[in-house]
Amino acid sequence: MDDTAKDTGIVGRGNDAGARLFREWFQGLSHAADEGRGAAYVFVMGSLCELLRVFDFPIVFPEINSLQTAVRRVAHEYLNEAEDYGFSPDICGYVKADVAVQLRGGAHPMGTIPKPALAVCTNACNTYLKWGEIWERMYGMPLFTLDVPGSRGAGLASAPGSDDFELDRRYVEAQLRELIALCERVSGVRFDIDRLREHMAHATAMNAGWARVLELNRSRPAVFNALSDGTIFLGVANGFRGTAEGAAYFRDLVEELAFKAERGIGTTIEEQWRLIFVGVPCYPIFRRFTELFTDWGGVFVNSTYLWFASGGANLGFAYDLARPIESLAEGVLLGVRDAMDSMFFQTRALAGMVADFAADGVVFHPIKSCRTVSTGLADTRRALMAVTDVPSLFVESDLMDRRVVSEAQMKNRIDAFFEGLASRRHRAAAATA
Amino acid sequence: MSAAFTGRSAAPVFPAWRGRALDGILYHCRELVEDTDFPTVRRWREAGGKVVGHFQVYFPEEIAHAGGMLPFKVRGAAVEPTQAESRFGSYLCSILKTSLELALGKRVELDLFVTHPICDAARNLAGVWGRNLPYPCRILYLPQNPNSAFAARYLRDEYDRTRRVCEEIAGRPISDADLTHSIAVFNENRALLRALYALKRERPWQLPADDAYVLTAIGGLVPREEHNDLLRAVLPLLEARTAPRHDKIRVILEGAFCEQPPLDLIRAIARSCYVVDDDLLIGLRWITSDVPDGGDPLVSLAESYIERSAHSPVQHDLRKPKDRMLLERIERSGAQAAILMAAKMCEPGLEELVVHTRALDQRGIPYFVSEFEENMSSFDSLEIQLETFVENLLFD
Amino acid sequence: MAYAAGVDVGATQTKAVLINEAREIVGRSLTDTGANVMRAAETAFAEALTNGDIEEEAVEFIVGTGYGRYKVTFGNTQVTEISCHGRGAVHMFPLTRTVLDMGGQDTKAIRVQPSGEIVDFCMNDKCAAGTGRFLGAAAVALDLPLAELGPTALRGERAVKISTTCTVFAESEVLSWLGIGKKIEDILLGVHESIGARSIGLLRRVGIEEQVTFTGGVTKNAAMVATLNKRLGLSVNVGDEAHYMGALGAALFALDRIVAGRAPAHAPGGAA
Amino acid sequence: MTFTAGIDIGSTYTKAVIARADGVILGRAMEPTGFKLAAAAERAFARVIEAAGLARADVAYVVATGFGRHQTAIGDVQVTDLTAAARGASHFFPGTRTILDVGGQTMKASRIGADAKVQSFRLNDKCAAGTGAFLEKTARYMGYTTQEIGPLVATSKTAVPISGVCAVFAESEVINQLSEGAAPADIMHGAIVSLVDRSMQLMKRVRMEPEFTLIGGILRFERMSDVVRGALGADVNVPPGDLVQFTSAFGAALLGQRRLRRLAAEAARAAGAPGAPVGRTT
Repeated sequence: MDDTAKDTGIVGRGNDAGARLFREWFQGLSHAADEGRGAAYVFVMGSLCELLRVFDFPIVFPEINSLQTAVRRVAHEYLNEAEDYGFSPDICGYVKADVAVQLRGGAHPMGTIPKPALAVCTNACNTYLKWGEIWERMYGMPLFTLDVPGSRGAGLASAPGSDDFELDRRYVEAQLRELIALCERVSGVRFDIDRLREHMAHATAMNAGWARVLELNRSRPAVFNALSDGTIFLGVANGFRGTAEGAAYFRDLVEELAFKAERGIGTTIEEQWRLIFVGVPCYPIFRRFTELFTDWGGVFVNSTYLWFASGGANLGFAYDLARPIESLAEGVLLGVRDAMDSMFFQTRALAGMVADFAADGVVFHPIKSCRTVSTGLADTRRALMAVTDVPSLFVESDLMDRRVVSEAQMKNRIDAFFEGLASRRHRAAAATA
Repeated sequence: MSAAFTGRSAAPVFPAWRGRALDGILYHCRELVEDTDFPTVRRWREAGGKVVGHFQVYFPEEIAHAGGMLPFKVRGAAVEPTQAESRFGSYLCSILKTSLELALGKRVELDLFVTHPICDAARNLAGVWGRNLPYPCRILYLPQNPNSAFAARYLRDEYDRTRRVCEEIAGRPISDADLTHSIAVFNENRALLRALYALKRERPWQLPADDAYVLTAIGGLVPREEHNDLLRAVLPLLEARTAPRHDKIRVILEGAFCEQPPLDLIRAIARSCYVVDDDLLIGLRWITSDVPDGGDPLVSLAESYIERSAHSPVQHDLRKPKDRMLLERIERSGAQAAILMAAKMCEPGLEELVVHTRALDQRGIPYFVSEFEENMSSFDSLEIQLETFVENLLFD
Repeated sequence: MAYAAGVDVGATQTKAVLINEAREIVGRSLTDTGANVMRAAETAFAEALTNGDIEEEAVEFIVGTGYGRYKVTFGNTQVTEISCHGRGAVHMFPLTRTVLDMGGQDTKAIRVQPSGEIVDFCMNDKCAAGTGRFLGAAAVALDLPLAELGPTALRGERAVKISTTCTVFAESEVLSWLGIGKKIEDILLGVHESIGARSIGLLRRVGIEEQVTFTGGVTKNAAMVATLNKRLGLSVNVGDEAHYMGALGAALFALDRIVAGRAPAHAPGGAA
Repeated sequence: MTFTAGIDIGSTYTKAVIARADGVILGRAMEPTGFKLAAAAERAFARVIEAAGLARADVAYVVATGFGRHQTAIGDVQVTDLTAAARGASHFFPGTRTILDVGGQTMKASRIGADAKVQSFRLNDKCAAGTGAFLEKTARYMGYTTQEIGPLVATSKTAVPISGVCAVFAESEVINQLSEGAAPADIMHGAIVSLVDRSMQLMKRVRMEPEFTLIGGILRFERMSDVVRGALGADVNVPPGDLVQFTSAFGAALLGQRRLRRLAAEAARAAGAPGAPVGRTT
């Protein structure tokens, strides 16, 4: 790195600012919990923060709380507590960690989590509904399900403006109006359409920023590691969606990454292999999991995780503030549908990603906890291998439960994958020499 | 046999039971339900008929039937998923793999496959199936927000999309008249199934759980008219059946809404308990009373799905809290205890166990919990649990 | 004349192989791993040298592999046993696309490209059921030598259904069948069928593509080969080097590095 | 005075007990089960009659239980060892609410009511990792017999972690620990700790409550109850001496006595005793 980059302190700013914003966010939640304020529990696939912030609800992402217990290596305590309560070892680890947080009155490694006044989920993941049912029984609070119809088959996403798209959009819009009435009742705050426009504007800016950040990683070497750094950017994209800080964070992040791209500044290691990640990171050994790849010079340049777990923000959709509710319905429908498509019908999209990012290999990481993401991966890989000859690795573990994360077995397979990449590169070099 | 079928001879695909005594009928039904080559579907195709495969739990079969096609209930099977295994990862339920195996292994040939957003695994099946089989594969998005005032309107449009796909496959239009006729056939079927379950509730010694299961399951394998003929013939024979009444406890079986327990397991349970109600193949009995006549048949079907339907772990409806629905099923059937089951690796099923066990603990209703898998062959651990459970209720 | 060496330190046995530049095996050895893994590797390497009558200095590159590969301190680098079994199997049988390795304590299923590159891999790492250990436990229960198991099982007609999956319970189940008068041949056939079923379960996870090569210590058991052939509906390749496949693969990788070392200097994609 | 017998045909040993109506044990007998279950039951039954100084005809009711309960002709009725153990344990310790039974090949945890009825239970029988066999295997890998486990573990200071995921994998773990210089006593102690951790998990699944009663062959290893006491942070009842292995057989005999009382009551009612309460209709 040349000196000017170091003085302006621009490189690495996104990671530091991200960590700071996160700490502030959890402090805010602890504050709300102390004051006994009821929060809105939302999910990354269709969080509707743009709308819920209009009613001043503190926003809680139970998925992010759960993954933090794994990153801080205490998830097993929470999982055991939920399994003693009656939950099976074979269900989603995120749900069980949250059950333990609720049983502990909100106690969490990063602070205190306020109780839910209401929960809003989409059908992007069916476990969201079962999860919401647990809070319904625990607190008697309302669970609102926003039903967002996905593509009825591979390549059958109806185009905006078509009759079928309009029928689905009108269904989503009708539900959003019912949600607004519910939020007014629960929060006691009157709906203010101008505040909605304000949050939607910030969300539009963030969507554009998020799309640009992903695009900038096409540069060689990649400017950020989609697995380790990408997960930090993703946390801010969800937690601060629809806020001024969120929009500003992504303006700065685009500036930093463009700066690095222009100067050929890469990630913390010397890039040998450009990899695509499909699945969810292995949070119980988060840092070590990334090292298993960077030890071989492997850098993740993009990931479907940054598509679906951002609720489709990668589309860079811009809201039409002249018709806020109709446009919000369209944006949520397109975003959540894209998130589902990037899990169920992803072969073409993956082949495109491999070409656009000049990837040397694809790593499939299905996880025990999440059937939404993992069920189709083995077959997607088979289909991808039929259309491209890009090498791929298939290694299973979990996003929460250390009992199914066998580092030794994973290292064995990851090493064998890189040994294959190296011998393939030798043969290619020998062929041209 | 009504005229709704085009290009298909009127010969029944499952004649074996006709004209036999009760035991003969039950024998042939059991043979068909356990036959993993699905001969009735093959006979239907050989006669020129088209087959619409629909995955568990509920599917508006009237729409496919109105197009002269056979709605075939895809509910897995006791087969080794030799080819399907490599299409899936490790931590998944068995019904997903064995269902795909039926198609990959050519045991069943479909013209259309439809799955539903009942759980995260099933939604992926349309993608996996579509990448492996040449015919169209669709997800029918049943509403996950049935409490919205707009839900019935939305579902009517979704059913219209399904009608359009079925018209393409059937190669002929599906009129409202065709739909109205099919609704009448299925209304009769549901009424006959309600009568079967009433007998199981009042005089369980005359209709053990495994016999009731077999008579119900035939519905997913044959044209619904043939199933009606079978039930109309067998119900009077069951009413007149003389069977000794044993000192057994009355139980409900909850948790077999999607992956089905092996028939031997249902038989083992029937040996020591009277199963007076259950959610086995609940999709065939999802609509609990007649779909009303008149008006737009698709609106009637959509409203019936939302307003006149049973419950399951995979439908979230604020009017059907899961603990209350279980307690109501126990009270309605006069059961003394519950057998709570969940298929291995079934997320919604395993989560429901927590709600159910805590609700029954509060009420002091005895229960026992067991996980099952459709390919289970040895039941010794389950037998120990079942005997212990029954002994502790019988021994004072 | 330069030589390359591969040392495969397995959970129960350690194998060493020396090859010449024509990729022919010129020296081999097999010893029990026992408690001291490092010493087992050194002994195996030394015995392979004497077996091939080759000077240690003539060996230009040594690759360690297997469960104890990091304990092969005298080696130049390590390669996973997955890559080695894949490479070795494709070298012995070039049309290999799927490899089933049944070792002392684990069973591995590997799918390979024609180049020997690994496509997919799966292993029973949670439980020792359906591995060579199951056969060992049955042998102890019937107090038969290991080599007798195969021939005895081949004489079986109606296999007894072995329900237990855990190796520890295998002994008591075998005895209880004996107790109610079942023939040893039928019991052993049942044991082989139970192991065959579980191993094929692993193979199906990676997808079975012909030709299938069977490697590892259990390949010497003719009944195991027959059971696999019957269930797979094809005949698996079994070479007399099957027990040394891992070590052979490692030696082939070692030879690559010797050849690459001599080629014009361009740094191949470096392993760490 | 009516006498009843309980026969517990276990996977390794068959135990028989004869009890009087007041719950006093008249005789006990134990035979290795071997692989002829019916014969083992016959031998144990004959020896316990002799030990009680009775004749076959004196025994009014016999209850068979355990792994082989259906393989023997002796026995008016069969009950599972969960049901039998509950009766035996709550007879020895009426405050019992949670029972942990670790046998040769299975581990069972059950929660019982004040009436000694089993309310919920969990079994772990597919894998040897949580059984007596796991300890025996671990001892055998280090060259010790089962009997030497007790004295060996007594010398241990700290337990060496043994994952206990699989009894067979335990061998390579033991070899690893030995090669890194761990003492056999500490390794054995580690195996017991890993087994106890597994039993804790099982007991939590049945929502355990005090008092805790430990039964089954595993109690032959004295250190076992101390480690469970430590893990639970609560006191543990263990039937005295070798009675710990007879709990299920004794419970079966007690069930026989209850059955005889009920049959007698029903007979009295049938003989027209007015006003006698009608048995609970099922």
